[in-house]
Amino acid sequence: MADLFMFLIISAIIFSIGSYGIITQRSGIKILMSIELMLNAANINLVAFSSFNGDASGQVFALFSIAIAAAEAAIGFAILVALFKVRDTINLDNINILRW
Amino acid sequence: MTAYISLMIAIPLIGAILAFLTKTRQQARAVALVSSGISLLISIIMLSRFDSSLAGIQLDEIHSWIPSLGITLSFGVDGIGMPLVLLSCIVIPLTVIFAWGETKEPNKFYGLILLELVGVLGVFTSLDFFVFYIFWEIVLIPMYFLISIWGGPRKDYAAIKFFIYTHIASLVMLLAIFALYFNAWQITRTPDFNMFHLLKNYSLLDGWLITNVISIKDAIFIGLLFGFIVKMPAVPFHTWLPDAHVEAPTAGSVILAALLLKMGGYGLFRVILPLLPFSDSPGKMITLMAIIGVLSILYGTFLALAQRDLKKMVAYSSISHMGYVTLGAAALVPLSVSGAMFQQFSHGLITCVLFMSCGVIQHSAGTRIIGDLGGIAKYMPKLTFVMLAGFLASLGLPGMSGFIAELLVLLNSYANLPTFVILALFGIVFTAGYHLWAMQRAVFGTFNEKLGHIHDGANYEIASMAVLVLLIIFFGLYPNPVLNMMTTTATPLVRDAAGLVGVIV
Amino acid sequence: MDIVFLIISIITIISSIMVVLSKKLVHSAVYLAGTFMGTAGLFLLLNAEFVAWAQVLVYVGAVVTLILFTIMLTRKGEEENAE
Amino acid sequence: MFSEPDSIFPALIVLLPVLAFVLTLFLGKKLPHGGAYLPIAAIAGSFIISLGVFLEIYPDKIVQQSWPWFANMNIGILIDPLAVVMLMMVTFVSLLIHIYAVGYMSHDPAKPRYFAETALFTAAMLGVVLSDNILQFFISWELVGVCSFLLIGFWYHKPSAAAAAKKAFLVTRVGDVLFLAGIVLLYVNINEIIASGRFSVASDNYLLQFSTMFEAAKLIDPTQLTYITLLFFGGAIGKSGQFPLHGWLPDAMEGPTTVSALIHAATMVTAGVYLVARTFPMFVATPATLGELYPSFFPAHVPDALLIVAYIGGFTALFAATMGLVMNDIKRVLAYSTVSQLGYMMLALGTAGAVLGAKAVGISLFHLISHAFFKALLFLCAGSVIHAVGTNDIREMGGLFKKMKITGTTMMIAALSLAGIGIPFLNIGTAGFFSKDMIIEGSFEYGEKTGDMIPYAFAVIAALLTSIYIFRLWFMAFTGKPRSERHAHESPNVMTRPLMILAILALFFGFTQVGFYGYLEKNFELMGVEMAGHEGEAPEIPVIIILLPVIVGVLGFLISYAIYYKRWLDMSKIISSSNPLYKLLLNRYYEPKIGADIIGVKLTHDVVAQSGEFVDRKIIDGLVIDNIIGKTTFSLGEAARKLQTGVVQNYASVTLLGVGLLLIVLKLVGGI
Amino acid sequence: MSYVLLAPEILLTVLALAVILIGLLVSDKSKNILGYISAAGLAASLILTIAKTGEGSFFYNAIVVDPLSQIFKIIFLVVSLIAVIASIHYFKDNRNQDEYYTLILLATVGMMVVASANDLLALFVGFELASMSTYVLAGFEKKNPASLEAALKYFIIGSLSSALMLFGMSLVYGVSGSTNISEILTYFKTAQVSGLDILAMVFLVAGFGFKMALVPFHMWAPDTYEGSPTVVSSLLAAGSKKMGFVAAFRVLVLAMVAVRADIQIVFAILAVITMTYGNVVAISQKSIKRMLAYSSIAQAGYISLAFVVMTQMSIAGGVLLALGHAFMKGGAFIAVAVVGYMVLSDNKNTKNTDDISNFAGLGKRAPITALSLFVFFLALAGIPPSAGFIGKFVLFYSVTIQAVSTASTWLLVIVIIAILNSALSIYYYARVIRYMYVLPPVGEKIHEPLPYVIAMLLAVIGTIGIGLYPEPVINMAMNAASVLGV
Repeated sequence: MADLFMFLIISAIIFSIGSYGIITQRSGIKILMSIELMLNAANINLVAFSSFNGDASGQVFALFSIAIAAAEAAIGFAILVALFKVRDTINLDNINILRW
Repeated sequence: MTAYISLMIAIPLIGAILAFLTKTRQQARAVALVSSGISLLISIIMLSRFDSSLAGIQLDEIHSWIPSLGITLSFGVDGIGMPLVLLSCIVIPLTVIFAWGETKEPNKFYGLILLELVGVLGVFTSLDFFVFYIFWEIVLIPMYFLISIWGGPRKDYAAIKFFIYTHIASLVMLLAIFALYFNAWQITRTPDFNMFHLLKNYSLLDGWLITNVISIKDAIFIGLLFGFIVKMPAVPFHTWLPDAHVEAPTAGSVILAALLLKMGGYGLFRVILPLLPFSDSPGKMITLMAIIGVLSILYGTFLALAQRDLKKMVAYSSISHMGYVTLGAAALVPLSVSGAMFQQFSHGLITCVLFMSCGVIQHSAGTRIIGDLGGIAKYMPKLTFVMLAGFLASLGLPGMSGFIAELLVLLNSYANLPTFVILALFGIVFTAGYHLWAMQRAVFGTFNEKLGHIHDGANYEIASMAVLVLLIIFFGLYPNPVLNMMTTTATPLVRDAAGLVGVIV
Repeated sequence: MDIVFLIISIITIISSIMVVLSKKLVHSAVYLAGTFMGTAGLFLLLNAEFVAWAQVLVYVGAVVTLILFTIMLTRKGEEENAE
Repeated sequence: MFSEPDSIFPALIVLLPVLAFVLTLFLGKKLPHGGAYLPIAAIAGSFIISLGVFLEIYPDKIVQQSWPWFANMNIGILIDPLAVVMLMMVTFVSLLIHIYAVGYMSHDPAKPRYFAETALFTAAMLGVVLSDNILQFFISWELVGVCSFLLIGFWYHKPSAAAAAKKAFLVTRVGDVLFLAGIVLLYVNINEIIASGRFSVASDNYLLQFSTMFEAAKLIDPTQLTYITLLFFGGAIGKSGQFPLHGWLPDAMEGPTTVSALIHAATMVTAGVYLVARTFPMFVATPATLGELYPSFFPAHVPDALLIVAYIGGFTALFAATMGLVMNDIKRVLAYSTVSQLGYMMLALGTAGAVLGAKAVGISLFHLISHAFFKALLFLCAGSVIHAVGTNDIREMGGLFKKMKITGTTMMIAALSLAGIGIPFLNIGTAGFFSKDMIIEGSFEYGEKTGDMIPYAFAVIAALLTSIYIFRLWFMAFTGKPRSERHAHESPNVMTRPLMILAILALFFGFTQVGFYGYLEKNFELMGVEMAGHEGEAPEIPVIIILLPVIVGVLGFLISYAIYYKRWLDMSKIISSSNPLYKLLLNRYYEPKIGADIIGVKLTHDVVAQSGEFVDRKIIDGLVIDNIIGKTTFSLGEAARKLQTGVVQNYASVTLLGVGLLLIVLKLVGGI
Repeated sequence: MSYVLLAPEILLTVLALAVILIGLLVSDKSKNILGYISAAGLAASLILTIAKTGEGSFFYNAIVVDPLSQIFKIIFLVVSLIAVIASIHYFKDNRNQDEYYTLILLATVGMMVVASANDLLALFVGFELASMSTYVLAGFEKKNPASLEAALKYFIIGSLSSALMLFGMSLVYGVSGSTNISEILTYFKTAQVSGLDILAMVFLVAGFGFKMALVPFHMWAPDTYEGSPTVVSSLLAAGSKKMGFVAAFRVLVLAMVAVRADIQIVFAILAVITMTYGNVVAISQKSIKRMLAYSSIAQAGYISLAFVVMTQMSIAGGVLLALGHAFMKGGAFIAVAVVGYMVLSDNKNTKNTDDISNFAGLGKRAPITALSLFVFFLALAGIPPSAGFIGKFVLFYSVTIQAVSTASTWLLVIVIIAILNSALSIYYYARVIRYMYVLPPVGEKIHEPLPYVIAMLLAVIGTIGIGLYPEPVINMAMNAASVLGV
């Protein structure tokens, strides 16, 4: 079995990809997906630590976070849909009436 | 325990609230006059109860407030505070009378004036540093409004500049207060904001803030000094003053010059002088103060000479006159210090007359630019009379209170600060110069027909000015009622500084 | 075991890269599902079976479906891209 | 009655006119003649009290009263011979001038103000005279200055009057500041010798009393004493219009003529001389270092202060007389004459003081008083003339003697007195004859003893010029053809009576001289001050020296007679051509230009004050506060505001960038 | 272990569910009653919180009740109460009031959980509960693009921060082997510091910094405060922001212990940049809500000074300022809401209800609002006697004495910067005050709706009351700070 470090590396990579996605993407949906990636990376960490530490609380934490991430996704997409109804776009480059 | 002071502060506060709530001008000004009059009455009673031969705090009272920080509502007066209390209580009713004809939002106007009275009385009587600071800050707000509602064309700029400038100074002072408080706490391990306790423990401080550059003691000292001299104001931290004065309404200018500036001087006597002997480099600090004082005297004088606006000229003259306060305080001789205190009192009275004159002229002639006026004495004889008296008092005419103050400062400072006194003497001629020059061009000479029909000041205006002139003359001939208590207080104040004469540069 | 770990992790990483890089939203959604599945695999490797099941159920079953719906709801005309 | 220690009368001398001032000011409008009788009555009262005091204390008593005032100052009254003589002169002359003014000012609507101010003016001068300490002296002295400001600017609607008033106040103020500096220095020195235990005073309150000062003067560091006395003298220079602060005095003619009379004769200008006389023991006590240091320039053994007093006085006497020669304004001529005569008084104090000691005070004071009489007379006559012809310019007068016999006669008497005409050896002559003669003799004696004849030369030449200008004036005004359209007439009685009284005094006052000198010589002894008297016998004074003053006086008369009456010499050629000397004199040595325009306006206002204004408004306020601090903050705000682009990806970028930066900072700081 | 100590939370949770149930039952028109019910519930909860004594820990030490949690719960409840009272009028015609009040109550519960959390899990859950409720609340005006945009930005940056925070928590868990904060603290006290710890701390700082709106994690705040319904802005700025602080107090104090390195300098930099940025940018704002947002950022900068010196006094100061800020900022937003209402009643189609020009002559048009706003602004500027002054006083005081006692120049520099900032802030507050009292009014006097008035008066009483009699709250804050054991 691979050691803890490998899991941490994978998690870090996914976390970075998610960050990259948030910065570069224009579609609201893709940004949300990127956020999901980041949360997922954190979950990998939690479970990996839990497993290597032999402590169950990390897994519990991960479960909670999965649930919360799902709820968050629901809210996010709901906001996107609502916004789309009003603005007719989900391209975030154009959603900037609030600035300065 | 007597509660004169809290009563004296509370009544104008109640008056202010009532004034805000009144609907008509008549009610508002009546409330203002009555409540400030009661304060005046109380201050006179206090004066009669006050024993001029005792140096300590008298008529003190104490109420607990925030025990966890060691803050109490403690009030009391001594020779430093009592004259200024009296001055405040004299000036405010007269200002109310002077502004009897105010028509623009009179309820707010009189309310704010009463609030100013509350603020300055608090400053002059608080014995707790925290409370002192609170009153010190409260004073700013009504003045901000007085300038920005009733002010001239650039009132916004002036009001905000006044507010921010002096607020920064107060905050720096606050830092120094913190350090003092902390120091006292380290020694006694009990929280205590009592002013005298904090000041007493100053000498026990030790250490460097920036090694070999500035010690903690000096840093605290400079912080406090900064807080006070900005308020006074002293060159080079004076630039808020001309703007504020020029834009402020007459009543605002009067209060600003007569009372608010005095807060800075009060701080010098109350806080700076007890600390001075114990700072790490008293010689340097004294020199610093003396330089600031003389610089203010001369700079204010020359700048006044350059002004075309009568009111601005008077504003700069305030800077110049307040320079004597700094100089006298720096000299650390009982009589020079009491001279400086008396200068505060006297300038408070004199400057009122000057600003009121500017106000009457502005109101009547529609301009204050000296060059645009001319010969108004012809139509404003009553004003000319009191204004001339005020100007003469301001230039230090014997027989008027300003002379006694300046004389005491000059005579007694020379022993310790000879160079500075000689420099200050130079200013006297020019002081006379700008006063007379302004009078000559604005009031005397041929009447400028462009001014159209002008009329003399209203009776209530002239009356309040006349009362001030009488007071100026009274205290000029018989200064003892306030001077004695000042001298009594000043003597122990500088006792610690006796050994410093040698280190003064 | 190491090989399995390697394969799963490579799948996970590549799908996550494709989530960001692919042009079409639907493709991204599918790749996202792939990432989640891969993660679930990693969880299994870590002996966290329950978390792995939850991951599959919640993420693949709920979140990705939600995304697909959203894509559908916010589609403009015939274009699939929100570009 | 008057001189008891607790008598109220001495104080009344001052208080009566003060009371009159207040009453006249507020009630004057309702009273006839603008309330003129109030000050007249008050001053008459003062005069009577002064006279009473004099009679009681003569010959060897003084009155001293003192009360503590504020801090360590006292307020007090000192009436010694010096003071009582001054008191009588001031009250008397002032009284006459007040009476005269009832007529002179009868048409002026602002009479109450006038009489109130003159009453205060007199009171202030009496305060100067009565003071028993230098501070009170200074205070009264300043009040005198203010009153002169008010009175010179009485017709304030005239720009020239307002300007002259200001100039008078400011120029004398320069002297006042020196005086004040002297007081400061004195105060410090007295405190120092008290602190060092070498000196003690009965009470702190008596620190600045004259008697204390005189005692302390012996203990004060001599150099310091020289500074102190010279600073005092600086005050006297300002007040008495000595060179170089003489410029205000001729300009001060803008006020009503009665005011000029008051200022120039009885009060104000004499205060300077009185100051030097009052503090004379200190002047005498100064060391003679100048003579030691620069033996080739200065005579030996003359106290420095006295030397300088003598030279300034002598030079002023001559210098002012030259300008008096060419002035066309009748009052200006008299003004320069005043400056010149004050120079004589100073000269007397300096020269005679150096050789005769305390007697010099008598000599100077005698001239002061006789001058008061004839100069007041001259001014009142001038006022009468101006009243009659409505102009000040003597070129527009002429032939007035026929119409104004009384004025003409009295003015001639005054002129004779001013020129010092009299008969030597017989001791018959005008007041000026005696007084001036003593001064010139004194300066000769000084020259004899010290070998320094320059002051004497000043005095003699000035005497000649004095005679020329005053008779020029008289001839131009009263003789020749009338050059004015206006019908002149003699003034009313209320004006001519004072003229006659003054004329009598100008004629006969001189005969009191013997008693006068004797009385005043003892002045300082009575105060317990020992002064070195003059040593040895007075040198034999050659006949020619005794005759010389009269000779030059007569010579001057003859020159004027020749030029201005007989017109043997046509002056118009000289004056019309661009004679540089004439121009220089007419322009008053360019003193107004240099003093007022260049120093007063250009340098002080335009250069120093305006550059200060520039620094204040543009640099401190504009550049530092508004631009650097204010504008920078605003533009920073605007710039930072633009960072908020509204695009959420940027926000995310910033957030992540922040995380990265934090890591880097921690790496750098924490070293982890 | 008496669950009575958790009564306030339980009450609110039950109430939240009850509200949505009642909402189903009543007609659209009478949904207003829900506001009153919620307000009553919040008030009751507040009373319970204040009244209850004793401390305790629950759920395997995941939730604790101690003075620190107490004072922050009070803050959250007060802010919610104010917001709810104001909402009674603000949302009086909204058909979805049931959801609105439920969300607000849940958000409050979430914040309270954060205040009590002694476990990273509880902290995270509470955080997310509050965040998600407020995401929705921010976008509650579904027809208003600005509101939705605000919600979206809030959501995206919020989720990003959650991810960062979660990642950080996972690392903390990884190195310490526990999610319980007390245990983590014990671990860190002994363990060697590793690079992973630093990483974890930075992620946590980023996560909390988002809520606190510290620069550079603040970018969402101005947009969100501006776009959201004003009462929600009030909740966000005054309430949910403090959630970041309480979390930071609980966790980052630990971080300081953990890293032992000069993480203070990081906070010093953040604090200085934050306050300066907030104040400087606030100067040039035309929208009052945006200005208040930046002023919030600046206040966050001041409060962060507490982390810089980490003494009991400084944390007490931070808590006091947080408490004061809750009143002042909450009240200020409500006042802005009144102005919005006023402007809309002038003209239905006005877009910029919060433009500064609308405040002209407010002193005449809406005297109570103007006076309240005046009080709030002066308090925000730190003018005595007010809660803002007391907070700043204690805070600056603590930094100064630290500077003096350690002879630390840079601390002094920081406090001087703070002071200059404080003075600078007067500029923009005074600008609004000038509009209110100096400029002439542009319309008629309006009738100020009672709910707003009550809400504002509550805030005014809090602001001035603390200023006049700060003794009890200072004691509370000192107790709260003592919990952290610094």
